[in-house]
Amino acid sequence: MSPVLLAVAVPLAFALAAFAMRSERARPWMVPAAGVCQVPVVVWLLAQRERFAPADGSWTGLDPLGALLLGYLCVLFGCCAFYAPPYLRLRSERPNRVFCSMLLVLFAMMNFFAVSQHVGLMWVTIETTTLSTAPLLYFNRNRRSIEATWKYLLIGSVGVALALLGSFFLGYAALHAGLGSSLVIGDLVANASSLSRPWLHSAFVLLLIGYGTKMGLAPMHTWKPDAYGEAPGLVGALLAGGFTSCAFVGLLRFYSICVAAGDGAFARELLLAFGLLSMAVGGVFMVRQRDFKRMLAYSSVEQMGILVLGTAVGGVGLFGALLHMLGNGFAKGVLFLSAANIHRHFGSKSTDEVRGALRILPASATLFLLGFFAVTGAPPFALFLSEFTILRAAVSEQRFAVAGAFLGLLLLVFIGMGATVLTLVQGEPLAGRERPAARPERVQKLVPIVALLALVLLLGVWVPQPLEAALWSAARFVEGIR
Amino acid sequence: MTPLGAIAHLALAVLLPPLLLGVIQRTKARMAGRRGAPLLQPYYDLAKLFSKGIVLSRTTTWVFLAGPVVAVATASLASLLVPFGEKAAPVSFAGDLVLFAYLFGLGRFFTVAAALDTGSSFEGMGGAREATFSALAEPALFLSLLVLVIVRQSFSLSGLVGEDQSALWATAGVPVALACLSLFVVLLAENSRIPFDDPTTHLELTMIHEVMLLDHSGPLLGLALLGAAQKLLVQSALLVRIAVPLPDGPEPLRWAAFLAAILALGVVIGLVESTMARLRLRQVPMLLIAASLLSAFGMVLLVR
Amino acid sequence: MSEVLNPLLVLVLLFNFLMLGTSRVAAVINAAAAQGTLLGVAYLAMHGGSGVRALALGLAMIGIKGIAIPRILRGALRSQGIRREVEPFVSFTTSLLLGAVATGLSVLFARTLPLAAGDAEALLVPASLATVLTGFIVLTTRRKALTQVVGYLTLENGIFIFGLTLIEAMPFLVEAGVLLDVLVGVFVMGVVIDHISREFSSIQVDDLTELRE
Amino acid sequence: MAIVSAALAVAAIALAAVSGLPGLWLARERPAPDRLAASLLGLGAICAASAALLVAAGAPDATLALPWRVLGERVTVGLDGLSAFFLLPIFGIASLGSLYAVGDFPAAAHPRNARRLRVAFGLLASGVGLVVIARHAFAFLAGWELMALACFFSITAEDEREEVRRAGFVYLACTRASTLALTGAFVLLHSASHSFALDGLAQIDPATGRAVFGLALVGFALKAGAMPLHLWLPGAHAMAPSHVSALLSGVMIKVGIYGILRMASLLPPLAAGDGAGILALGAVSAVAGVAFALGQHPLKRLLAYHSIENIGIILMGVGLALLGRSLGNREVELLGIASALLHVWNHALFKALLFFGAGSVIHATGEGELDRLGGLAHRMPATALLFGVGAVAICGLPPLNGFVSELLLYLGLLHTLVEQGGAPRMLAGAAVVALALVGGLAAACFVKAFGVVFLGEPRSAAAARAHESPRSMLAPMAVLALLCVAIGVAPQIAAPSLEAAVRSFDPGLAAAGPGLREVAPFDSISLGAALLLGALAAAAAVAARRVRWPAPRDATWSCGYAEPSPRMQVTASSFADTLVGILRWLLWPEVDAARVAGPFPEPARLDTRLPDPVLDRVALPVARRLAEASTRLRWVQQGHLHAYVLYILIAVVVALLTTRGDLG
Repeated sequence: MSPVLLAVAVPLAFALAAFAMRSERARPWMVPAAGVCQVPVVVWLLAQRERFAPADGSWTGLDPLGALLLGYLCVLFGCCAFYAPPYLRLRSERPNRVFCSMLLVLFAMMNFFAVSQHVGLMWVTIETTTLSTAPLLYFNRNRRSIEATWKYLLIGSVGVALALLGSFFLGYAALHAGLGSSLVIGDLVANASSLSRPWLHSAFVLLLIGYGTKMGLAPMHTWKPDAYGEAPGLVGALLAGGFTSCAFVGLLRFYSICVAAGDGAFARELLLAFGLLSMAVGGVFMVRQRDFKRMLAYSSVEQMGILVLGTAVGGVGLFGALLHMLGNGFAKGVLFLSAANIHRHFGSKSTDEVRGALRILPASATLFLLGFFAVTGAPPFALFLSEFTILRAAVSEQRFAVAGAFLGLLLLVFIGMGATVLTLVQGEPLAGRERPAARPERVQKLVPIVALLALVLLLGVWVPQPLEAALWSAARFVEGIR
Repeated sequence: MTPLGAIAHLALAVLLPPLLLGVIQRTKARMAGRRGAPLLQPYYDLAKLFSKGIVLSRTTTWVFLAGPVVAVATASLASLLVPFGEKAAPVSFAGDLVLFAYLFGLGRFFTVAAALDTGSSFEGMGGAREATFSALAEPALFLSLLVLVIVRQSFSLSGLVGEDQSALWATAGVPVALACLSLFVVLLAENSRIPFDDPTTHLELTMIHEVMLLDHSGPLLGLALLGAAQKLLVQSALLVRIAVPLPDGPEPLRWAAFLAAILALGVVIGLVESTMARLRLRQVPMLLIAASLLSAFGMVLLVR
Repeated sequence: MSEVLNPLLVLVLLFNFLMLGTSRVAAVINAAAAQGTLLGVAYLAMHGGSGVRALALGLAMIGIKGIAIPRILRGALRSQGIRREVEPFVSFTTSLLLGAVATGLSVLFARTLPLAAGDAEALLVPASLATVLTGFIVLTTRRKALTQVVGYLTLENGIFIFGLTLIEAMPFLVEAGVLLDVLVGVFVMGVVIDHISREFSSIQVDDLTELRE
Repeated sequence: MAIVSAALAVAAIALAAVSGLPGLWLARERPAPDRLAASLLGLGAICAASAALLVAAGAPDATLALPWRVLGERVTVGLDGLSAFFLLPIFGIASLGSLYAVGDFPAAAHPRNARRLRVAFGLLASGVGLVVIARHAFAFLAGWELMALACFFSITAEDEREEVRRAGFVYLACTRASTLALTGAFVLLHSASHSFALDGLAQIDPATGRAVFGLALVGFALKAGAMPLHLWLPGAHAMAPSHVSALLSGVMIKVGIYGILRMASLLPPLAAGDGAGILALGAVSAVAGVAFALGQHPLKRLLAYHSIENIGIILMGVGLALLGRSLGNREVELLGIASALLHVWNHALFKALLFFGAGSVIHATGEGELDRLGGLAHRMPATALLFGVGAVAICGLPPLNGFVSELLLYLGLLHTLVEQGGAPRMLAGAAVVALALVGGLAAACFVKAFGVVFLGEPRSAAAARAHESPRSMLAPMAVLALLCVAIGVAPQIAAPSLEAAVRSFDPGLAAAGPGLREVAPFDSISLGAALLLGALAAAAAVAARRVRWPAPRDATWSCGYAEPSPRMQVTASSFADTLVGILRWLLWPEVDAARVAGPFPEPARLDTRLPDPVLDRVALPVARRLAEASTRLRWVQQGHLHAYVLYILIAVVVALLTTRGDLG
């Protein structure tokens, strides 16, 4: 058993403990407890990163991408987890056994994905992640949430099935080349140049679509607005921040095989097309969007577009994309959690009914607004830095049309999203909804959001040296510069 | 330019204007077959006004008083920028032509504001017309000055008037003629003469300048009228000095020639007023734009 | 090898068409179950002799795909009540035609992919792609939630056919994990369908369009 | 010495940034937090003024490396003549504005909005300050966005009003467009220079330089509000609280000018066509701005269009300077840059004064529509006098400050006309005419505004009940008015700052060629102003001697009409009617007029509106169309799971086909 699996075992143990626990009131505290206990483990693993680098043929290990993802997930979950107890206390009418344990399973599986080095193992973990999410989405137990769960399951399964086919194709590409039967990423990268091209290309297409479905790239994004719209805010934050990032990292691993095979250009064109399409779809569907949680979903679609676009541009752009992944995750956390506070108070997530949130929930609404500015890349938030970097890469690659389209789509997104967000937070509350928050808003429900916001801001003004090094080594790893 | 000369210049700028008005009125009377009032009648009128008391409207404020005061002050100062009989004006610097134009703008600002201060609909109407037409006259004025700037390569009024008018006419006769024509139109418009306005009409609805003075009385009315007459004189002087070459003789001869030319211009204005009808108000902008186009054409001729 | 495999694959293809042509939901489920069983058999035929693990996996495949999953689906069918027709958006003839076109395209596409020596003459790749496409056809043209699960199952079956080429590459644990995931996936779907039928009056996916723009 | 000045600037920015924060924890009802904010900003202004004075006195350019790295590069700020020149009005107007807010926008009267506004106002000032001292692309953009967002919150301080929210959103969209354009420019810059530092850029290749300048020009012109990129400006200025409007119009939009000047001075020399283009843009902006101002009825909206006009005048100066630089005509360059810079100050002074005056009127009457005001000079004499000073100044009339900068611009244009040939000459001629037209129209517009608001009889009950504003509002206005007079009478006091700014704009220009005081007739202007003041005093003395006080008072003579009513006065609409009619082809006014027919006509009313040419006629309709088009695309997401699966299938097939295409 590799020590890296400790990062999986800790949350899994907490999941079991939560499942076994009797007390409805104490159980939610298992979630932040797991988040806290995970920290030393991850710190230890990352500090000893060299030692745990994937050995030849090993199914698990910490490659630079995985290390980045593992650390990022730990921080994201660590912040979001503290939102669970106050949230579940408000929902005390509902048993939370399944919710808590599945939340922890989800976390465990995302960590598992981060340390997986085998194509098949990656597939299994991502599929398990999907399945463990289903009960979380269905937490509200109403018609809308069951519909969302169903669509999420089916579309996700179809996508994952395609990813499986792609994984098989990849294996066949190796087999065809007479490379034996290893499906370990490291081996595939090492032997990439002799992989069979037609199989590799088809495999990449299928993997892109499969993992792209999980990421929520257009046109495979259709589950996203439904799922994010109906999920509790906490789940939305973890899906939009964690789960999609896992899928993106998976995609990057396959992309690195393509690059190693000398077929980077082919993959880049595909990524570029999906990236621009996703940004456009996200932007267009945010225009006049009245449901603010669905709006967040489309924002996520657009952000995923930026991630693959940055990958497609390459070089510094990839660095930017990875930074963007972190920034987006934290910003989405801010948005989903503060949106959940607003949703909870108003009992609606439509701008037809929610107005003047700044007057009634000053703290949550301010955080929501700042989250909006962060996620749309206002300087000096982290997403500005990453978008700037991606743009820089596009310009230095002489792809001016891409850079222009990127800027134009960012404007579209800002205007589309801004209209909804401002309708929501500004103005007077509608008649009958002026009820102010009973007392100052609960601090427990604000602290995680503030922490996440601080992270987005911090990464924008100051990327710590180790993180910068980690981002660079991940970017170089993907592009095969060792 | 000695201080004494400047004072003399200023004195002329204050004292001469009524005479110019008298000349115009006399010309018009003669053309109409009347004997007309004495040449000095405007002086008598002013003297009478200055010795009267005033009645103020309850609506008015200090702005009402400022109107005539500013009009006289700005016109007097503007006169210092224009050479009369002397070779160069008492005050002259690069860009003084802008000051010249903007001084009248300042005067107009307060005249119109004083009109609005009364709250009377008629006076307000007159103010609106004054502001409208002078806004359109401004480009025409500048265009005609630009023609001269290009010819003379100088940015002051004294420089534009220059030393040697005959050379001016010889080198750029057509553009300068166009500019002078345009200046003449501007002069008529700025001073509310026929065909833009009839200073002697008695129908308030159609007036421009006079209607703004409906509520002024006594010394204030006198100041306002004096200011208007000064403006006419100063602008006439500029036109005269540009258009008419003064003899290259001793100082008194030049002054005499200047005075003669000014009075001749008064006659010309009188002739124009006698032979033309007042334009309909709607047609006034057309004429001003036409004047601008004349100068613009002159400028194109120069810089093409 | 291919003399055993090819007839099996032809059977698999036949079941595809059966699935597209039949009007009873139960028959569709049965076709998928039979397809799954065939896959297990094919697996055993190819690798059954290679060891205990392969044997166990082949049997598990038959057990899960041929028995367990169909049971779940039949249970769901029973709980839904009276309506047992497939209710497609397009006619059965069109479905069959689409299936034929999909099969043809699969053959064409498979030709462009170079094959390893051993698999060259087998129908493996075209059959796999055709089954995947059949799964898609069922998913996109059938109205009921339950039939859509069957479509997903067919999709998976197609992928497993391809997986037959890769037994050596796939570690046992992973293969087992994949299988288990499919089982759990279908189980969860069954649970969801159960809830849907409780929340909504009938299992018509058409009714599930409340979440829309 | 140098470090001191830069540190002072940083201190000013920090003080401004925190000025609103203490108020968050203090009681809402007390005036203390307002006063505290004003004091902190005042302290900031003192710091900024000392820094600017040091620079004007010859302190060398200072750069300060902050303990802050972005992507491995130290963030630096610096203070040179150009920065100091802009820093002074920024903090001056901001501190006066916060003092003004003590009276106009006290927390006690606006319990729900004042705290937020106080924070945003301080941040706005600090953001603007950061922009002008930033020497690193990232700090620049951070300041830029801080300014943009703080400004958004300042504009939407009274967000309970629908029109405020709408104006705020238009502003937000525009400012993001400008940020994105600037981002593009800085990205291009980085790809050429491989550094975020904003110096040593003169070596990059001229083609890239032009592209950078083009993109930056779009971003900066959007912020400056040059026609036709002004679409956010009228609404934002009209809807913001008055002291915010003053800061926006007086200071914030000038940052666009600062950016253009900074870029132009950093980049390799531009082509003559670029300068000419900016000159033309400025002329268009000036003429169109004043033309649209003529037809506006809300006072603050009218002032907003005048900001567009004045930005146009400033841009004409900037364009002239660039033209002069590329033509090698030092005098033209010097006059152009000096006029642009001085007009930046002047406009800050008189426009802030006017917005304060407008705010005072609105404070007193609750009414911002021209046609419902009138006669306020009786009840608000001080406001009337101070507004009058501002009105005369903005028209560029002597002896106030507006005249000085316009005169410099005229001189520069005349030099071009005389000394250059070809296209620049024609352009200069046209620009002179445009400037003259602008002067005439501005005078017409402001005599209208001043007259309709302060003179005559009150047109509404609200206007009749007006009261004079408190001293905390009048004092800032008085300071501004005095400065307007001071610069108008003695423009020499601005010369050291101007010279320092010119030095950092183009060191070569300052080193060789004529000095500012040789080219600009400051002494003659002083002489003219002194003579004018003397003449005014003399004429006033004559009038005072002749008039017997107290003069008898009676009703206005109304030509025999028996029952005049205030409603019979000339209104703003009727005053401007002829001019608007003449400019119909440009303005496209909307007129709702009932037909008056027959001997006994029904009561009829006339409404005229002047929709904004870009926002109301182009941007909003286009945006609406686009939004409708995008809602029409919603059919792809109608909840049908089958369709969703089909999309995936299509994606697979299309993507796979492209791979086949690859292989042939």
